[in-house]
Amino acid sequence: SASAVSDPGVSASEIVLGMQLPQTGAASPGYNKVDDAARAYFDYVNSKGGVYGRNIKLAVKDDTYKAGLTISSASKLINEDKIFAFFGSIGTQTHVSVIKDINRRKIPDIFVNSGYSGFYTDPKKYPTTFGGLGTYTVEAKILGKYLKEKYADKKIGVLYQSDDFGRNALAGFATAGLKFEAKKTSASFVAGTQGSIGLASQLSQLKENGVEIVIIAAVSSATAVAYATAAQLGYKPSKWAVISVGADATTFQTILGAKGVPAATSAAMLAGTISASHAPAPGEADDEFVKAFKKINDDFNKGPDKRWDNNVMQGMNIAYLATEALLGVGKDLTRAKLIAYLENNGSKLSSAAFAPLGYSKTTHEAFTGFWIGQYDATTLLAPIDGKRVVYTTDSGSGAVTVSNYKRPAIAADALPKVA
Amino acid sequence: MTSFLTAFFSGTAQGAIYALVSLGLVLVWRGAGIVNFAQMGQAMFTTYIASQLIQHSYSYWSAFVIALISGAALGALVDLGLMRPLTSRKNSQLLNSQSMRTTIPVIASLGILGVLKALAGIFWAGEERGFPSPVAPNAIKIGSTNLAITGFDLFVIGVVFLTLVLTTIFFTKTGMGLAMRASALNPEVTRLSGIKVGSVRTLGWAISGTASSLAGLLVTPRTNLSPNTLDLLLIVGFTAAVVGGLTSLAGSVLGGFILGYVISFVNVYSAPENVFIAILIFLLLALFIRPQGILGSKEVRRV
Amino acid sequence: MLAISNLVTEFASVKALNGVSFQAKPGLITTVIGANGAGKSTLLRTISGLERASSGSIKWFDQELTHKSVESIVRSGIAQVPEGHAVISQLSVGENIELGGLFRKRIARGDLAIATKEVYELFPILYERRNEAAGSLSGGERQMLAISRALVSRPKLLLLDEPSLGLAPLISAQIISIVNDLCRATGLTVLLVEQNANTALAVADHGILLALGKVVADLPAKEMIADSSLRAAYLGY
Amino acid sequence: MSSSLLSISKLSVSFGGVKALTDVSLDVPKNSVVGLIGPNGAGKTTVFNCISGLVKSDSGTFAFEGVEREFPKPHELVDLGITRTLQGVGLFNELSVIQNVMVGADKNYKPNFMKELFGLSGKVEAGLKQRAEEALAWVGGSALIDSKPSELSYPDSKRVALARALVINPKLLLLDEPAAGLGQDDIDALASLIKQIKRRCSILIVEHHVDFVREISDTVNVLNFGKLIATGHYDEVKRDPAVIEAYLGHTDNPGENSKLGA
Amino acid sequence: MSKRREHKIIGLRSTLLSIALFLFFILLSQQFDPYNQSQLANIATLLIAVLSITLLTGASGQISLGQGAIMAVGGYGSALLVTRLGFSMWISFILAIFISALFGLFLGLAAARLSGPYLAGTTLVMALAIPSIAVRFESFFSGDVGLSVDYGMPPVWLTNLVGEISIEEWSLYVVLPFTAAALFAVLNLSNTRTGRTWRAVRDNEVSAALSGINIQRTKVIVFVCASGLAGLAGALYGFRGLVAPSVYPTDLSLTLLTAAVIGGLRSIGGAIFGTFAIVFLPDLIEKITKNLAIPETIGNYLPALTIGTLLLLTVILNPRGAAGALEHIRHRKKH
Ligand SMILES: Nc1ncnc2c1ncn2[C@@H]1O[C@H](COP(=O)(O)OP(=O)(O)OP(=O)(O)O)[C@@H](O)[C@H]1O
Ligand SMILES: Nc1ncnc2c1ncn2[C@@H]1O[C@H](COP(=O)(O)OP(=O)(O)OP(=O)(O)O)[C@@H](O)[C@H]1O
Ligand SMILES: [Mg+2]
Ligand SMILES: [Mg+2]
Repeated sequence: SASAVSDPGVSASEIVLGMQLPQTGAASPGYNKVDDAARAYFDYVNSKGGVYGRNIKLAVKDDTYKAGLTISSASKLINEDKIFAFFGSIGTQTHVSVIKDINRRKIPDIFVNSGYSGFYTDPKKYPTTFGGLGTYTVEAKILGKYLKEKYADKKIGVLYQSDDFGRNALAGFATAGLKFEAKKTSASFVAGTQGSIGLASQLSQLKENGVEIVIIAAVSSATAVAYATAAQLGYKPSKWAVISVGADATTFQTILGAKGVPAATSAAMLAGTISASHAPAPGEADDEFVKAFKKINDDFNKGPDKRWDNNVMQGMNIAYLATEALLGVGKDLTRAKLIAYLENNGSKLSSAAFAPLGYSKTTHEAFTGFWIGQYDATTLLAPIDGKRVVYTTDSGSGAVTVSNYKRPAIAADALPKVA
Repeated sequence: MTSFLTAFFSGTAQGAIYALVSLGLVLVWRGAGIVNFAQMGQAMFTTYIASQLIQHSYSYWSAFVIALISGAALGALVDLGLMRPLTSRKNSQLLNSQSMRTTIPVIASLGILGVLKALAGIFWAGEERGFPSPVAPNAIKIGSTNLAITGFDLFVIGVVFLTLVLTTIFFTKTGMGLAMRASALNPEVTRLSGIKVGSVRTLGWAISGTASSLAGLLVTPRTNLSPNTLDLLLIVGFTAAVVGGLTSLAGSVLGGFILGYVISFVNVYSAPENVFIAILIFLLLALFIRPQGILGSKEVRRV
Repeated sequence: MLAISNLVTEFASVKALNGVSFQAKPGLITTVIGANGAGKSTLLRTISGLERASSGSIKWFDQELTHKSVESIVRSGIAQVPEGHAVISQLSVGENIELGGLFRKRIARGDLAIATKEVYELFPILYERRNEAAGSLSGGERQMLAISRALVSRPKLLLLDEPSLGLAPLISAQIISIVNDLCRATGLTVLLVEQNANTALAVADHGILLALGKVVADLPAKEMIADSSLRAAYLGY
Repeated sequence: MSSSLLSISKLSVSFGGVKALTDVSLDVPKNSVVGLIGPNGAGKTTVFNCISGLVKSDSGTFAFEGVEREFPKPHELVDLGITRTLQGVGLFNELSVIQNVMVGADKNYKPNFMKELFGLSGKVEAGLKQRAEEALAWVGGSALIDSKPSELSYPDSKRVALARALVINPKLLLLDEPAAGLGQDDIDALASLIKQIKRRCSILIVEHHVDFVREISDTVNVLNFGKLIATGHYDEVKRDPAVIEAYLGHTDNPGENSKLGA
Repeated sequence: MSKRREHKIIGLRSTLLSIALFLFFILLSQQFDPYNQSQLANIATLLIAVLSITLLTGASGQISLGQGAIMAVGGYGSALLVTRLGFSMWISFILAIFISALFGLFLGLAAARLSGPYLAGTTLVMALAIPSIAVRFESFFSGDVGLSVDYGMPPVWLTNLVGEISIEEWSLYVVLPFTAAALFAVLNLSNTRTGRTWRAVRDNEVSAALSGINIQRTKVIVFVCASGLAGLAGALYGFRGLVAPSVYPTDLSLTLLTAAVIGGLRSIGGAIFGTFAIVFLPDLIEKITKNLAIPETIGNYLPALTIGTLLLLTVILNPRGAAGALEHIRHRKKH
């Protein structure tokens, strides 16, 4: 159609995507690797001829996790970088400041790196926004149900970081039927990056109240500090469970390593911890997606720190999905077509994830399933009892069921294929 | 163990850290007449230096000492590069009123903070780091119960009191201490007393730089290290200094522990979300009841 | 001997000292008089290094002072009582006095104690108030403190800038006579700036009359007292 | 009593252990110049500080124009019609001379924030400026209008401070050591100015230049160790043995013969 | 100079200057792409907040490291009025002035007793504490997610009048009248008795009191005025898209102060210059880093580094900022 030529960000040779994330500042550690990973994958795609001859270019803006800047830099991406779509933006607090404007301008806002379900469950409100993470609610429901059943006789508590991420997760656990009594079985704290005001006293409280199973809903660096602090206080819960965002083993070990904890000890500390994931663990060296992505990361990542971890994997995976979607729309790429494509065919897109995207006309949630694993002695998150069971549910009140989704294999050239 | 004891012990442990920070602030205030908002920036920067050394397999203690020395150097640098030109005659003529003369250094120290953070970001901020503690941070036990306080915390408390005693003796009992206070208060009269005001003030900055660096080294084991980690600490430390009395070293330590308890009790009996509001309310209350701080002395101003 | 030649000190646009030359003999009181703004304070401040001379030289015996730092000038035995109650208000009275002798602490601890005792005898009120903040003193008491601070350093050259400012007649007479005694007894050299020419000339051996940054008369004090035309021309009475 | 403008009685002040004033009573009649003298630390400035609310009195009464009231707060002084100059100079460094005096003149107009907000206060400004110019002219400072305080000579800045105090036509002027640091000719000029001012308002003055005090004051009060030891005309007081002992000293004191040439 | 100035035209002069500012922004915006138009709108918004610092710190000598928090008060005030009570955006902006001024009254009552570092620290704590209230009372203030508000679309009459305009341009048109009005008010206040009184208090409190100025009350009034301005700025700033804690972080307060200092704390022209500098400098640096192919890991920190360095250079070389330097040069020429 005529509008095809006029959409910004697409030319004969290029598709420009824009990403907003904290590259510097308090919230940046870890997340600042996602853009480099995604770019590495796009560069790989470009090296293979791009998408219908168009190279994918990723314009990145640092908003330091401050919404004031997010608003300005969104305008810059739109008006100066002339992006075709927003891609993989990170941060609930920041994204909320621009989501309305992006949608009003009908710009696709795809694979947002936030598990906040409010962005996705009402497509009428945000028609162009599509998730890139399983929602915190979905994960918490799945993990919560598992823990509730497995440890029915134990006192379960949660330690959550006092921000939107932590509180969302807490709400998810509540939906799953886990009941946390403030100060008895639940404790909030300010995340590690901001100085752990209160972490020690919160953990002591859990300890005093006899909490045996502790769920942590915090970023990885804070998780590491929480483990260390608990050890110092002589608090040894019989089980730790960590929500996926905070369960990156590499970060965990690096932080503790720098604190003088030998790798063997930190591995032992992590061992037995339960966590959930929608994708294979970065440590699953035999997984075909992990293998392929890792190689691309080694060859194409130009970031300062391309150490292979959850963040890198997530960046690669959404870049893979984006490439797939762009291929799916076809040569005649427009914003409207991309959105329509994602809504109609999104659930058929495949990636490293063991669960499909939940995209439909009624919801734009991303991965609807998680598998439960437990860290082994080598810091690998392995399926419990050796068999990967993927559970699925929604961000609402739907039940948690076992998924029968079978992940399609990756092509030999590690490029997505569309029918 | 009751919640009260938890709050008490973890308050003591946290308080020691705040005391250290606030002691550093008071040191510069008395030694140079400036509230140094860049202090935790200096601490962060030197802790990165230590961390870097440890990564390059230096021993903890050698990194520790080098960090303290670089803290001193950084403090001296701040004085030579910034505060000295700032208080130069030309500038003090431009800043005709007392309020401006106290305001501009505050702003300058914020500038330093910004620059240090940016530099640390450029050099090191790929990721957040952990930082080791010099003493095994294992909980103190009474019988078989663990208290909410570790051996490391006791170490920090020891360091705080040692620093307090040493600095108090230095300031009140030694000639150099007197010279330093005098230099901060009235450079001209001090110079006319034959004292090398410039070097004395630089020394003051170096000492406080060392104290800041010490604070950084002792705070980060409980959290992580990133360019922004210590921002909050400065604010708490400042509140502690004001509550205790900006002019009193002992007051600053007292203030630090009080703040530790305030924060810890709010945490235990209320919620972390309320901590900042509690700090603000507490600060305002303290200023209303005793504007010069608990141990601070009121300045006599005569006309 | 203090020998000043062709001294020029400039501020942004004014030459506060415009080629000042004179000599002050050791063991004598030389007084510098002149109207407000004549450059008297600037002269003393330039000698003690607080202001930078743009040209000319200041020699104390064979020692060139011109481009030395304030501290080293003070340490070579030159003390100044600056204009207007210069004390450190937040320090105690005792500390202010201690400060004055601090640089001698290592070399002459015993003498310092004696000197301190002497100034307390001179101004008993300061002894009474030694533990209180200097800022709580009255105007005149602060001036006494400023003078004490200079005296404990046992200077060889004392630069007094309007020491009688704000002092009651009795005290100001007392101070002048103390200074006089010190000169006679210890060979102290004094450069005394006074607003009140007659008071100053009455005790001084020698007088320097300054106007617009220049020396307009350099006479023995007695002759200057006698010369009423000079006074009429430069001091207005 | 009816002719008394300001009357202080039984004023006592102490700072910690120091008894700065004990039962000091003081009277300033209308259209007169009253001197307050005494040795250093006698409590003169403290009397001023009490009257102007900078120091809290322990006890004592304050009556102005026959009306007894509490000691005023500093900013209420002007409302009563009392202004004060400081022992230092105390000008507003970053305001020009005319603006300095305009600040002093403020009380002549009721503030109207809204008018100022909307830029409609031109008339008030013009009025303030005119008054300020008049006051400056009076003290002989018309040439200084656009200068900054830092550019002024010491006598000139004292002049401006005086203009700032005079601009509201006060009933009582408190002068703290106005002659300190001035040369003889400036002291003379000040003396004649004070004689002029006296026609419009009363003056309470603290000064160590005893000749100056003698020349201008109708009565003097002598303070010593916080107590009033003598009151009366200068020439009577100066013969009082207590005053001689405490303040003036015997015979040829330097202060007495400061005008050798005259 | 002051002799020549007719006092009757205080209002006229500030009216002309405000109109000039208005036209300057409009003309400039015509040269710009939508992004830079939104940056201009940003400048117009932040300028109001910087002017509040010019009043507070420049004129009255009180330092605030928490102007951003007061902006938050204005922002939340107006956003709540609009989202909860259905007020019109325009009225909510006006009311934001009063809400934050009221807040400034309370703040001022506490702050009037403080000075120098005490005030700086207390306002800094405030900068941290105020936004956390939003999280504390989540049900009312909507927590981290905040309140979504915006300028809406340009009204039809306007598009009929000037043709199709971008959302960015519309935001500039919304903000600009308020900026001009703020400038008008600030000019009026600083050139008349109120401003003089403030500066007198700043220069010498004792003398000011003896001139009949009630120091405490004056300081409170300054806080009220400055807070009103900051609150207005905060409301306008919030309507760019969101009112939430992360829109008004502690950094915002420091950025505003930086702008005021770089331009010159004492000068209104300086405030304008400083605001332009802090808004456009990062863009300029980004362009340079791109052209020089400086890696992102360094480039990302360069704006902060440059602005910090600029701040330091300003206070070292001329603590009166750009405006002070200009004055200095002019002064030299005269001599
Ligand atoms: N820091 C300064 N900056 C600019 N000009 C100055 C400075 N200090 C002094 N001056 C000028 O230098 C000249 C001489 O001043 P100085 O203080 O030496 O005079 P003085 O004789 O001591 O006067 P006084 O009797 O009032 O103390 C005056 O014109 C004065 O304005
Ligand atoms: N705030 C204060 N704290 C302690 N002592 C004080 C205070 N103010 C004044 N004094 C003491 O009270 C006494 C009277 O002081 P005051 O300033 O009134 O003296 P004065 O008569 O003005 O002397 P001078 O002529 O030297 O100015 C002095 O001994 C002084 O030290
Ligand atoms: Mg002089
Ligand atoms: Mg006095």
